[in-house]
Amino acid sequence: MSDQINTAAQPLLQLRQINKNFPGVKALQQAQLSLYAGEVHALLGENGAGKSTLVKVMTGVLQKDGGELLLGSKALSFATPKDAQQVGISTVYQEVNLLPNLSVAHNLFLGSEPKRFGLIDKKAMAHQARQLLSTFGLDINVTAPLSEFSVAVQQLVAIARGVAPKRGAACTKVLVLDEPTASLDADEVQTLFQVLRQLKQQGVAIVFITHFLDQVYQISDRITVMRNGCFVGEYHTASLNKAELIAAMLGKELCQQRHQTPCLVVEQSESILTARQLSSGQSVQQLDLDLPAGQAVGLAGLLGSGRTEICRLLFGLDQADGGTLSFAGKAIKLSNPAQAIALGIALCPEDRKTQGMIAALSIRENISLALQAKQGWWRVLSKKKQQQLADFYIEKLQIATPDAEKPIGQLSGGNQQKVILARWLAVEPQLLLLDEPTRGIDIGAHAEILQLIRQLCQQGMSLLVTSSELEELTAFSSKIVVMRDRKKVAELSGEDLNSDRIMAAIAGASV
Amino acid sequence: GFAQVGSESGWRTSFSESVKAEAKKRGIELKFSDAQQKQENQIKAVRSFIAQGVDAIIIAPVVETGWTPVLREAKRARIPVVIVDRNVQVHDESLFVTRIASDFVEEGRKAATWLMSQPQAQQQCNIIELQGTVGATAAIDRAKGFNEVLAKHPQAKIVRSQTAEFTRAKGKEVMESLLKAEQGGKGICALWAHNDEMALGAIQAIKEAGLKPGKELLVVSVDAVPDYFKAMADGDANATVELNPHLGGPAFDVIEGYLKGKKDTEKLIRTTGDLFLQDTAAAEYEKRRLN
Amino acid sequence: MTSEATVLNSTPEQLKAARQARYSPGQSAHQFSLYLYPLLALALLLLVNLLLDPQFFSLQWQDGRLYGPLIDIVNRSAPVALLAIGMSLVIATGGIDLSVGAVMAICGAVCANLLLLGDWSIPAVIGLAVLTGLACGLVNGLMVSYLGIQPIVATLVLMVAGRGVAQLLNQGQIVTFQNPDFAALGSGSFLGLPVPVWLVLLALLIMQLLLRRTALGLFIEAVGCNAKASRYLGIDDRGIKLTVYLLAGGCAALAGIIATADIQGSDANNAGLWLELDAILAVVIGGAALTGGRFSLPRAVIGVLIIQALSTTIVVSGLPAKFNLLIKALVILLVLMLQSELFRHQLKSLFSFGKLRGGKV
Amino acid sequence: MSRTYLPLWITFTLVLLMFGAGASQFEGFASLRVVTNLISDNAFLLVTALGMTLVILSGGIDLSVGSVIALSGVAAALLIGPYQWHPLLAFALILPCAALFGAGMGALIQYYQLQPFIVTLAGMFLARGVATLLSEESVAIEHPFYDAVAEFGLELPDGGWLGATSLLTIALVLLMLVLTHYSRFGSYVYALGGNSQSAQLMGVPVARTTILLYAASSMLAAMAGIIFSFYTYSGYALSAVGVELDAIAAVVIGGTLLTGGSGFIIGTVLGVLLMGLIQTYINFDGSLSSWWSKIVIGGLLFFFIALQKLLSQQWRRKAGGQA
Ligand SMILES: Nc1ncnc2c1ncn2[C@@H]1O[C@H](COP(=O)(O)OP(=O)(O)OP(=O)(O)O)[C@@H](O)[C@H]1O
Ligand SMILES: Nc1ncnc2c1ncn2[C@@H]1O[C@H](COP(=O)(O)OP(=O)(O)OP(=O)(O)O)[C@@H](O)[C@H]1O
Ligand SMILES: [Mg+2]
Ligand SMILES: [Mg+2]
Repeated sequence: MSDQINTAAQPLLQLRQINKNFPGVKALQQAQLSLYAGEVHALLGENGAGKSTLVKVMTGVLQKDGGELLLGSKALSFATPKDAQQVGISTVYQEVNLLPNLSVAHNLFLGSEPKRFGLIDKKAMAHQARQLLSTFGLDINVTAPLSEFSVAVQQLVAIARGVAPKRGAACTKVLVLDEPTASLDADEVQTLFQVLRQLKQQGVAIVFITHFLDQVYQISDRITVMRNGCFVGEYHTASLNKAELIAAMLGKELCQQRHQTPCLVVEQSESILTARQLSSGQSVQQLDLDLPAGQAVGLAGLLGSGRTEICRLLFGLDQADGGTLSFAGKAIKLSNPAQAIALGIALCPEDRKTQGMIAALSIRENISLALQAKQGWWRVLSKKKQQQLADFYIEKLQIATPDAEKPIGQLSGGNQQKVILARWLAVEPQLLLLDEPTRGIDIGAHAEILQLIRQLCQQGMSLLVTSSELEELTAFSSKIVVMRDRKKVAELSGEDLNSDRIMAAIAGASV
Repeated sequence: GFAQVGSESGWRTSFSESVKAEAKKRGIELKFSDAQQKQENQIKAVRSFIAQGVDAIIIAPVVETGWTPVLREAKRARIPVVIVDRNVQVHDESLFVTRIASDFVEEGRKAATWLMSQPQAQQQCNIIELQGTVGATAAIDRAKGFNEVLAKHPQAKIVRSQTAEFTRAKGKEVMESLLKAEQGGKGICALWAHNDEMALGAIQAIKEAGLKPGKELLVVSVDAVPDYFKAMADGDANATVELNPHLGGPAFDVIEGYLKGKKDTEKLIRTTGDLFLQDTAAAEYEKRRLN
Repeated sequence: MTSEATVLNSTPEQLKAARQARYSPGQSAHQFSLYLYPLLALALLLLVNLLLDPQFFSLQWQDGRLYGPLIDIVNRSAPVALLAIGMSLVIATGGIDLSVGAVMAICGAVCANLLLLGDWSIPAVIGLAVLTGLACGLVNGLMVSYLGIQPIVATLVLMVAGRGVAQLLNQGQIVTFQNPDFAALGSGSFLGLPVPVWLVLLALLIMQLLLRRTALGLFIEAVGCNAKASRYLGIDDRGIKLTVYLLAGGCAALAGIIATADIQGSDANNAGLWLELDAILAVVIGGAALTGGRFSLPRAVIGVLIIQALSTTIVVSGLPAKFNLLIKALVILLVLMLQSELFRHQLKSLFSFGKLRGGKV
Repeated sequence: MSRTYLPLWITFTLVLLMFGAGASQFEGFASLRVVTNLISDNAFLLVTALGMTLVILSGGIDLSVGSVIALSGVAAALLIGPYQWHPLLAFALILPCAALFGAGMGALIQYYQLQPFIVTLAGMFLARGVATLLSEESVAIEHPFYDAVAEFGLELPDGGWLGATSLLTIALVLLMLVLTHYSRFGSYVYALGGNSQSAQLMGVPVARTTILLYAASSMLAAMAGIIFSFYTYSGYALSAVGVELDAIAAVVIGGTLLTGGSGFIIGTVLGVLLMGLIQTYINFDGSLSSWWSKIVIGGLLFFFIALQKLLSQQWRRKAGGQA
């Protein structure tokens, strides 16, 4: 693999001795990165290591405080992202940074719309959009506003925009992907890799950030590891094994604890929540579901299979229009989240940016808010109590922050996710619905979270966990419900509980 | 159709009411429109009167300028127009039947003349002026008239002049500050306010500053609203120039005459009210309160 | 081509040390500068006044109360300060309330008419006026939170219609009354300070307790910052929105009472006219974002003081009235710019550049 | 019926409803004259609202428009009157100056990260302050050019008359329609309203767009001021007070979201027509006292907004059920 890259040649893009400070944080200290044409370069590190910041410095979103950026042998500096795009650096940022109010097609081509007589040709634009998306196996209504689609679809659209040919700019030389696969399924990931390989052939240098090490080994040629804002090392993928890589990232070895026993399996434990023939408009159809008390149940399925919808329904965000639902032995009807929370049901939503974070508030406030809301506005959690909660979870989940007063909006993506998760763990509900809880969380914290989930189960909490990562699901679930096309197609438990069986059930439709 | 300015003051409301009452008395069907102090609304109103085909239009204009196009339109539709209260500036006098206008400049003159005739004003006399809304015709013209007379009396001088936007609350607030800026009002001989409301507010401020309005400090203004008569009767204020709100009668007279064929009305009928002083105030207050 | 900068396996102590070297805690909250610049602007304005009138800072004891230009500024700020307190909350939820001026007028009209009827005790009159204000707030709140109408139009409706209602109550006249007890609410004094000032302090205290000693303030900020996420948290975002408009209505009622008591009459057309803009301005000068989120009542009150000090300065300055708006515009821009970090930076570099040159010469 | 255009159709229906109500009650209401009056009476408001739509679409707001109308009117009147300029020359000076003024506000908003509401509020004070400085008194305009323009127009049956200013307004509407919905600048405006940070990351020239946007709004307001001067043959520093609120209300009634990113030019046109109709209705009625007319205006406004809201919710629910 490694001899594909002509290491003697000059790097296409080089970042040297980059420094970047935020108030209270030295985000980058002497960070560096060199990119060659035609390689996939994985940029790895813990949450808060500074990966996204490096990317932002490289693409003109942030201005560096020190160091230099060389394109070929020319020192450059970009004042705006547009400048970077002009010289052929195309970027997909970590959070989906698109415009929810515009149509999918418009999002894809904003700034380089096809024109006729000097005016935007909407028909041609829609046509081109459909073509572009079909390379990603996506067949959606491109004239609908982007906000109507799930995070995963939005993520795909963002990627498609990243690889789309740009008008009026140099052709793409560098493609930067900041955690593009965080909310994608195995299938989409493969399609994405297909596209990346094609681009690589064309000589595009690709920066690829992820927390999935398997994907690193699948696609990347070289790896740069960062820790605490510093450069740790640059390696050929082929010559670095997984344990070494983890050690480089965390600065220590991680004792592998995966594939332990799931939550203590009390066979025939009573079910805390029972749904019978539950439906809601088009989104969930005739669902029968039993969630046993004190156990974790996994929810698997492809993109758009209706997993998120089930969670929304059980949390009172959508109203059921048929069927029955009972919780802790009593029949219930939910019409808003507050009711669900009062009963002891909590949902950690999938889209942290719009449904989770309260960006301007501090970590402390974000963590204690749900508990506070449950208690009611007049019984205030003392600041000391809030502080304790925050400190506990900052320590426990290794949230990278100077202190608990930092606004959550200024954290790195993975750390934001940890805060949101901490918020719901702090409530200690009877039933916790987690929709993609580990999106963008690094492997160190990942292990910690699985541990925590297991602990909670032991204390009697029930969980329903949605995840696109099957390994993770099998790690703690006592039962896995498989969804396809908004219907439950299988329920696996005991012996059947392994990735292969789940895959088979998910794929069932095409067989 | 009657296009009124709005209802920004008690005076204005009495004016509207008197026109309505007059119309009722004469059995005229009156379309009333309130422009909320905006000329554009007034023009719209006049144009919709034209569209409805009313027999005559009375306009109490917000400002003097800007009436040419719409008056032309009325003329084209052969609807006679009478301008009341404020003046209008148009080149072509045939656009309207007549103007029944108050003369703001004259009001200012009257107020000043009275003030200058007072014994206190014979020596050095420092005056505080509370202006109306910046840019309002009434404010500009009253100040003009007042200053005209003042120019002939070198011993008198306006030392402070600030707008209080024709309102009582502002009158009080501005007066409060001005008095402090003038060493607590020492050496001020008179207050000249562009309307009674401001004067009434200012009177309160003067009292709170520990001075005696009407005695240590003469108060003169324009409008003659009932509350001001009360203040005069109590000795807190000295004089006001009446602004006659009963313009409805003459306007209907002209219109009725015009519709009967009398086309040679004078183009300008001036109405300036009288100056009222403390002596008649109590009686006037009783009379006006009942109205 | 493989290079390594740091040792792979480090001890936990080393790891911790590396982290600590990167983070310096305590920097996240800089409350200090949030207060610094509004206060600085206020101080500057007062200084200008002192230059215009050397006796500006003088205070006298007269008729059992303090008396002087400074007291005037504080006293005159009272109605807008009350409005700004309510407006802060509304703005914190990302809304805006244009109707507060009209609500002032309505409540003033209610007071004046009740007093004219005679047989109403002062507390009853105040109580009814406040109820009226709350009712107006309720109307706004229902429109915004339950009908989902955009705040600016929802409150515009009451801004237009409310003044009509007030005039209807007064039949277009200025209703005056003689009631020294009620008038004392506007122009009386207590322990040396004007009653309106006490009212504002009281309102500020109660609100501050209500908002900061309970979680209400936090909920308001959460809703303003991200209403959807708040709903997912179990916060009743509609209820919160309704509450802030109610509170704003109540504050406007108090402001209306003060304004009415002050001139011993209710002027339906002019009471509170355009004061909503002053209140919004004050809240923003106090550093709040109109998109919602963090709020601070004390800072909003400082904003009000700045605006009032400015109007006093204009009156005292003796410049012709036609310059008023121009001066106001320029000062506001300056105050706003002072709060912009970039501008401060530019000022600083300009200053140091001057110093550098001065050093060379 | 497509869901994106639903609010437009509902507003359109409401406009027809209002017109129907007027026509059934008052004689002379259902005439072409009333319709053309509606356009010419509200021409300046409409032109202002067009600029306002652009600004609101971007997530901003422009409170200075009313004052800019007054300022440009006064400036035009002074240049044409005392200074004896030809009107066209005067306009050629005023429009770029207004654009510069708007660009200044845009630059403050963009570079110093100040809030549009406040910057434009200061702009409002500033423009009116300058206008009063130029002339406290209203200045009449007398010029053959004005008379010539007043004569120019389209004669329609039934007393209808589309004057030069109405035609200009219609042309401006069409221009803005194309600019907003079919030009790259228009997409950038929507992008800013959607999420300015994302827009920045997607390579939208945020600074340039913001500045252009406010420049356009001020320039349109100045244009409205000129139209207003044709309407009144004068310039007056106190004219057009509160027009900014009317314009905002019209834009919002037209279905544009104040948070930005969603709305249509046609919606604004309908919003202006609806507000104009309410006023015409009240003028035709003519029996309301000052205060009752305010209450009725507020009430009708509320009625229509609430109806619009309920209808679109109802529709959406039904559509959701069927899909
Ligand atoms: N706008 C900001 N203001 C203050 N601090 C910031 C800001 N953006 C990032 N930081 C800080 O800089 C550090 C690096 O963040 P960065 O987003 O680069 O991490 P990351 O490596 O991308 O992590 P993740 O894997 O979680 O995405 C973090 O400690 C974060 O809190
Ligand atoms: N491949 C797709 N094609 C068309 N629409 C899709 C697709 N994927 C998702 N959607 C849209 O996204 C909506 C959300 O689906 P939902 O979030 O329930 O799926 P999910 O099973 O949670 O999957 P994920 O969270 O991985 O997106 C669906 O209602 C659908 O309209
Ligand atoms: Mg990141
Ligand atoms: Mg999902």
